[in-house]
Amino acid sequence: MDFELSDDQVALCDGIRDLCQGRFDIDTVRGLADCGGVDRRLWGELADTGVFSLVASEEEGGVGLGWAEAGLVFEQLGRALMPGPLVGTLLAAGVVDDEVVGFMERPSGPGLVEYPDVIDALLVLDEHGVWRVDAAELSVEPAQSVDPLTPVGRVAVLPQGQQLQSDCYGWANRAVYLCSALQVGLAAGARELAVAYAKERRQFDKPIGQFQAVKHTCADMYSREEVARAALYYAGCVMDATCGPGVASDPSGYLYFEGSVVHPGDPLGDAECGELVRAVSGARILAASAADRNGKDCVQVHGGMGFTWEVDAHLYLKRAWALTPQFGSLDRHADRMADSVGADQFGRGAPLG
Amino acid sequence: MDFELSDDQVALCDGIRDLCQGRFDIDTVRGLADCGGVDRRLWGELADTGVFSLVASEEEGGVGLGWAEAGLVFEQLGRALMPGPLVGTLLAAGVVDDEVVGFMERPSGPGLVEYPDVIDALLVLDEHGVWRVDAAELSVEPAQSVDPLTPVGRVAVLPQGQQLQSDCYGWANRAVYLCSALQVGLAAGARELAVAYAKERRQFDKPIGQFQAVKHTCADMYSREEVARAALYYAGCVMDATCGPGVASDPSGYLYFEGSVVHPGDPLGDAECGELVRAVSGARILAASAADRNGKDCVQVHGGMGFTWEVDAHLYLKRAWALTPQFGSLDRHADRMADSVGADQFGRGAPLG
Amino acid sequence: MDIRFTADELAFRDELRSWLGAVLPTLGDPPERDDWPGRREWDTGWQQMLYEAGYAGINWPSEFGGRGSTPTEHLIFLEETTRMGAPYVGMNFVAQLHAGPTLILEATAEQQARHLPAMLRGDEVWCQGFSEPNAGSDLASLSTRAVRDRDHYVVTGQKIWTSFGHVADYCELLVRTDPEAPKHRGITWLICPMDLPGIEVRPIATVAGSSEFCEVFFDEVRIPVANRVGDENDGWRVAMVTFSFERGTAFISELLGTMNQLAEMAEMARKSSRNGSTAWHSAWEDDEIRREIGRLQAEYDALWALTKRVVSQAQRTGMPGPGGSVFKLYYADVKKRMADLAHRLLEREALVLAEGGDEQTGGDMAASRLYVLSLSIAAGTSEIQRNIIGERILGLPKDR
Amino acid sequence: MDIRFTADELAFRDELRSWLGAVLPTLGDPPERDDWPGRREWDTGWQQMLYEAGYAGINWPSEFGGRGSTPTEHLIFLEETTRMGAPYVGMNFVAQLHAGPTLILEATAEQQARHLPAMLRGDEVWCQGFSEPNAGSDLASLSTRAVRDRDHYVVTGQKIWTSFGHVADYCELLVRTDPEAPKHRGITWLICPMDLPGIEVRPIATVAGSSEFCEVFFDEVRIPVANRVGDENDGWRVAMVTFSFERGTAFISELLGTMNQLAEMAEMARKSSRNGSTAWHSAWEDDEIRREIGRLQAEYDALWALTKRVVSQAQRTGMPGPGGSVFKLYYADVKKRMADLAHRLLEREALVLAEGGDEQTGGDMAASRLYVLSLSIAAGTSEIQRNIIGERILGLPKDR
Repeated sequence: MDFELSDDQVALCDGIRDLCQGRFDIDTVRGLADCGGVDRRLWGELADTGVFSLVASEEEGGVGLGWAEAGLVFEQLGRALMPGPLVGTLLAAGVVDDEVVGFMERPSGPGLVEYPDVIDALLVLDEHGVWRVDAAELSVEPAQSVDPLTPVGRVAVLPQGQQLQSDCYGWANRAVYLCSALQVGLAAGARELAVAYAKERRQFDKPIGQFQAVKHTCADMYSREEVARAALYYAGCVMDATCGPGVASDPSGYLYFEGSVVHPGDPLGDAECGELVRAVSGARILAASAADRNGKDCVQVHGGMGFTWEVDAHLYLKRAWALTPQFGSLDRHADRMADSVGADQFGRGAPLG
Repeated sequence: MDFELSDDQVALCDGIRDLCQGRFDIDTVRGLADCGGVDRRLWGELADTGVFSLVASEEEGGVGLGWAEAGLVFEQLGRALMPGPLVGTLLAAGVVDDEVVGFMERPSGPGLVEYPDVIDALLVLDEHGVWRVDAAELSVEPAQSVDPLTPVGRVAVLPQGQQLQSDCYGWANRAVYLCSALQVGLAAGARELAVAYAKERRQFDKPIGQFQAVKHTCADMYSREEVARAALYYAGCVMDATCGPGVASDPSGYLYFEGSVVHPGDPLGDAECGELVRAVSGARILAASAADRNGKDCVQVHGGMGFTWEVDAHLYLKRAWALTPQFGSLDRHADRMADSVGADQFGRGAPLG
Repeated sequence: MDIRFTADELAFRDELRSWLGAVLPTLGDPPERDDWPGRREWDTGWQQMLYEAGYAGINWPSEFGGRGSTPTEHLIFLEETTRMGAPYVGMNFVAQLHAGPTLILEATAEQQARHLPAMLRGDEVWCQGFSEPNAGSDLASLSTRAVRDRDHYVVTGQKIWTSFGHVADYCELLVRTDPEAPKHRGITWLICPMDLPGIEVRPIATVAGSSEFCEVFFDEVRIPVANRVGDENDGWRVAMVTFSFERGTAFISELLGTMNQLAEMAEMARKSSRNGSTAWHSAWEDDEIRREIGRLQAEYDALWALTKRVVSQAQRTGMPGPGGSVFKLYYADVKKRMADLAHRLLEREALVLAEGGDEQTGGDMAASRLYVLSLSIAAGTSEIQRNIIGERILGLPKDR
Repeated sequence: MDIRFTADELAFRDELRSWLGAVLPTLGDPPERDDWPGRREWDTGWQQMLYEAGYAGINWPSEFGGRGSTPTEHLIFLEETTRMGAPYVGMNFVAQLHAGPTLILEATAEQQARHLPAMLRGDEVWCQGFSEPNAGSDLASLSTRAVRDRDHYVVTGQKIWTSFGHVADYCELLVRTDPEAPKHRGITWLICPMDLPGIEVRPIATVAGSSEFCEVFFDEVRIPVANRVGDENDGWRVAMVTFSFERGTAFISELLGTMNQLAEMAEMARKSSRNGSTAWHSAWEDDEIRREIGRLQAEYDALWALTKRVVSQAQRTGMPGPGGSVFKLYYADVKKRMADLAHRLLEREALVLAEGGDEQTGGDMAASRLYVLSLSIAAGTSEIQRNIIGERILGLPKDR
């Protein structure tokens, strides 16, 4: 066991962080609100670094790294408040040729499409698999998003599209995992912003971070972030052990579709299979909660300034809110976790002992 | 409207507080653990002050005061950690002649009887009314209570007893109300103890109450207590307006029995009737939560000393726990509150406008 | 202890109800959120109607043109106007509830005669110039300088969080007149006309994208000494004196609006359907959602009872009880829980802000989730409220 | 980043498992909670068995008789012993995890030779004399005096929270040797035999009615200077040096025991029945209860992952990552939620303490609700943990 980042992984994180700081500073990111969330040239630069082709195999034109690495990269993207349909574009790499790809669950009625003005294609997940809808086929009504960096539009009826895959569970798990990674990054970014302000802002002739009310809030933010990060990295490792590059089958198991069960005939056995679901749902719950609560605490630590558009605190919180209801509500994930609880569930007391 | 204590009510509170300080100081109260929770002589003194006959009419040998006053008195008794079957003994005044009277819901199977060694009679509530079981009829197995001042015993089968009343809703409401009053008192007592310690205990050359971590905990304790107290007093007023002394009928409404509905034919109308249930269930939820959380915070503010038997902090918390599961779980009360929510529920936006 | 209204109170209520019933239908549609001239007309028009009907200055003494009502009547007024959907006090807030009461207690007869009747009629909109970028929780450290130049103060500095600063006629302005004195001792309270040269007002965009708050910049603004209320360097006391007008009524409209939102949310939950663990069902059948609605109702009922206690204490003693800080602290927490619940109920729909929805008084639950963030910040953060409760009510030692 | 065990680690695990499988069935029943001689025999007997099988001092260097295992092997050891229900470290705790490591790093060869082998064999039970009634969170303000009298220190004062003080052979004792020095500079670390004249031990009853904690009173107790570990007045550093033995393993048994409790609670919920809003059903069908179980599992899984991260960091760098304070702070909160849930599930039955139930490692959920109160207090309160995280990890300024 070595559950610490490898040197390559550290270098990968540093590289993405430097990229974000250099090319996607906060002013650039905020500016993307004016072009539907994606600027083609910048998006191309991002794609060129390999962030979307990270997991696709080298034969598919990808980098052939693992899900753990994808999580690390998406954590950094979340921390940098990077907008755009990141999850869909990564999952679509090697599957479709489009450059900017949305991904969503098929709604039972009218639905909300994110980044409607900039996507080339929309992948849609339902219990029969994954479908590609050409963006030109979408008839989108404008709507005002709570998050300026997650523009949305309404579609009355989502076209059926063209079927790409019949597997849905694996796609759902991976999307949940990547959303969690973005949210761990959001939790971290919000915490960093709050701590920096707590050191700099003075009231009553002291930095406000000297007051326990603020200091302890920051400590709680850090704790949530670290615990969620551990859950995320764990999920990444489990994904790589069960369905990463080089692992033959895709035993992603059941996640949130009705009546679905653990994938039969999985070479790793039901235990690891259920464990993947549990790891991913667990990471989801903690990451969403950390991003939401750290976003709120970041606003609160900033006091009145936290309630202004100018300070970035609200952007972390709004992005957290935009991500949370995607790919199964937190209530559904809690239900799935509950189903996994039991002394004999995995034949042992703790996962992947 | 004058929702502030009257001079008589203030005098009543002061009188009970003085009585508790004089005759039921904490050493005396702790000593009652050795005699099953009730010392007959002291109990007699308590009864002589009229705390149990407060609401019974003067014809019944009572004092003829209202439920608001009963709440104030029970709040003081809770604050003083007074043990004994207080709720049953008050409700039984004028109905049975026994001096020490337990009161409980009829369990569906084996049950726990409180103060088994000292009660004369046990009143039992079920959907058919209220029944008197003579203590001599009870076959009690000893059990170790978490609260030294709430001794319990197990009964395999509770005798049917003799029917006293066919009304159950009114009795249940009143018991819930009185438990809430005791818990508001517990919340207050725990807060007072914590604040006193925070002023006196020094670490890092300061009273610990100067640290925001402790100060803000105390502030939250006070807030919970005040909000719960407001809910309690409100419930007392609603009870007096709808089923207090001099109010002809007893429109106590439904509380937690299946299929029960608002008492028909009530002269005050369904609105006030539902309102009583809502006021009582609301007070119950807030009082139980304030007592539990203030008890825990009181332990925490005391640090290591809070974890000792010697410091009284645990006694507030344990008493809160003993009272909470009585007469409908908090989940049931929350359900009842939920049922009452709706713009047209009372024909107006807010209760008793 | 009686929560029932007296016969007089019921009579006041019934008269008010029938007046509201008659005039509210004549009002037409309220203006859009960002239509500032329209909002000014709407808010001050309502103030004028109140004035003509005798409800203006409900808590002002009658010798200053107010109605001189009791705290309970004030509560009834707020309850009935909210319940019946009357316009909110809006941009009359500072004049009615802060600057007006201050002038009543501290101003000269001349100052009173000039401003109080105009405030009551809705002819003057006031704003507040107290907070500064570096003086928020620590308000007394404010640094906007006023230098005496014969019969004028020359004011230079910056204020922030000035609601409606861009439409106001006057500002109640706190300035530092003695930088050498201890921080509470060198402050002066001035009436500042907002059309003086050297004043620049810039709206602040909030997280909700609205702009009712402003920054106000003062560059050598010359304010006549005759506009000073109270003595020079006694402005801190003057600013605080308004609290004696406080009777626990500050959050009544807000709370009742919130209770209505909860009722709407319950309706929505009853009608909605969710993909539960075993089948689709209404959100109401979800034990967690339904009970949280019930628990929130318990909290709001209790806060409403607390309000009535504080108002009753104000009625008895002339001063509200200590419930004010408790209310604000507790309410911010509970309302955040409600906003979270709304998001949970709305699921992905929570991403969309309703067109023209009002984030404060219902109608737009998604926007409300942004608005609630301000509840633990504005008018004294929750951290400051906890200090106040800990120190002033519980007697714990100060740490600053 | 790989959470899978290596072949060597799996081999270690399998060997341990087969040894545990062989010896655990031979152990018989554990003693009652208050049977102190029985508990000493049980705990030290288990230590002796570990010693004979080569598992004693698992994290001690081999030159001092330890096994010199890696942090991951230590984790595996704790995981397997907990899972298979082996005895807990119990009263060997101080010798194995605190005093022993301190002697290894700071003691003379003579002191080491006298105590370390005995500790490993289970022949010596140690206790800790650090906290005092007025030195809890502020430990460095301790005031138990030691006055030098030729080749002895004469010690007078009082210690508290000394676990197993009434059965221990030795105490690692912090005393003040220089009352004039700054508080961290006048402290000395002594080996104190517990049978010296002038020592009085009084058990402290906890809220659970148990008595593993003691107060220890010192009345002119003469401790040989030869028992001093490290230099005079350098005891604070000596006491802190043990932290370099810390590898993030402190809560592994506790956490795994808790996960088992949660699984039992889930079983109980599945089998129970409750009077719900519309009908009797199992508590498992209650959305709120079921999901809270699921959420708790998510938290515990994450804490287990965090533990593995901290252990891996310790393995890489020799020092655990900053996760230790985070774990303790977070775990205390989550476990309290679980205790509340247990009470909710048990309803009135939560009033009854099970006969002989063990409040720490499951079996008695009612008693567990008392035990969890100590999690945010013992070994550094949650308030102190938040200070540590805020100041040492996040770099916020100190307030003391």
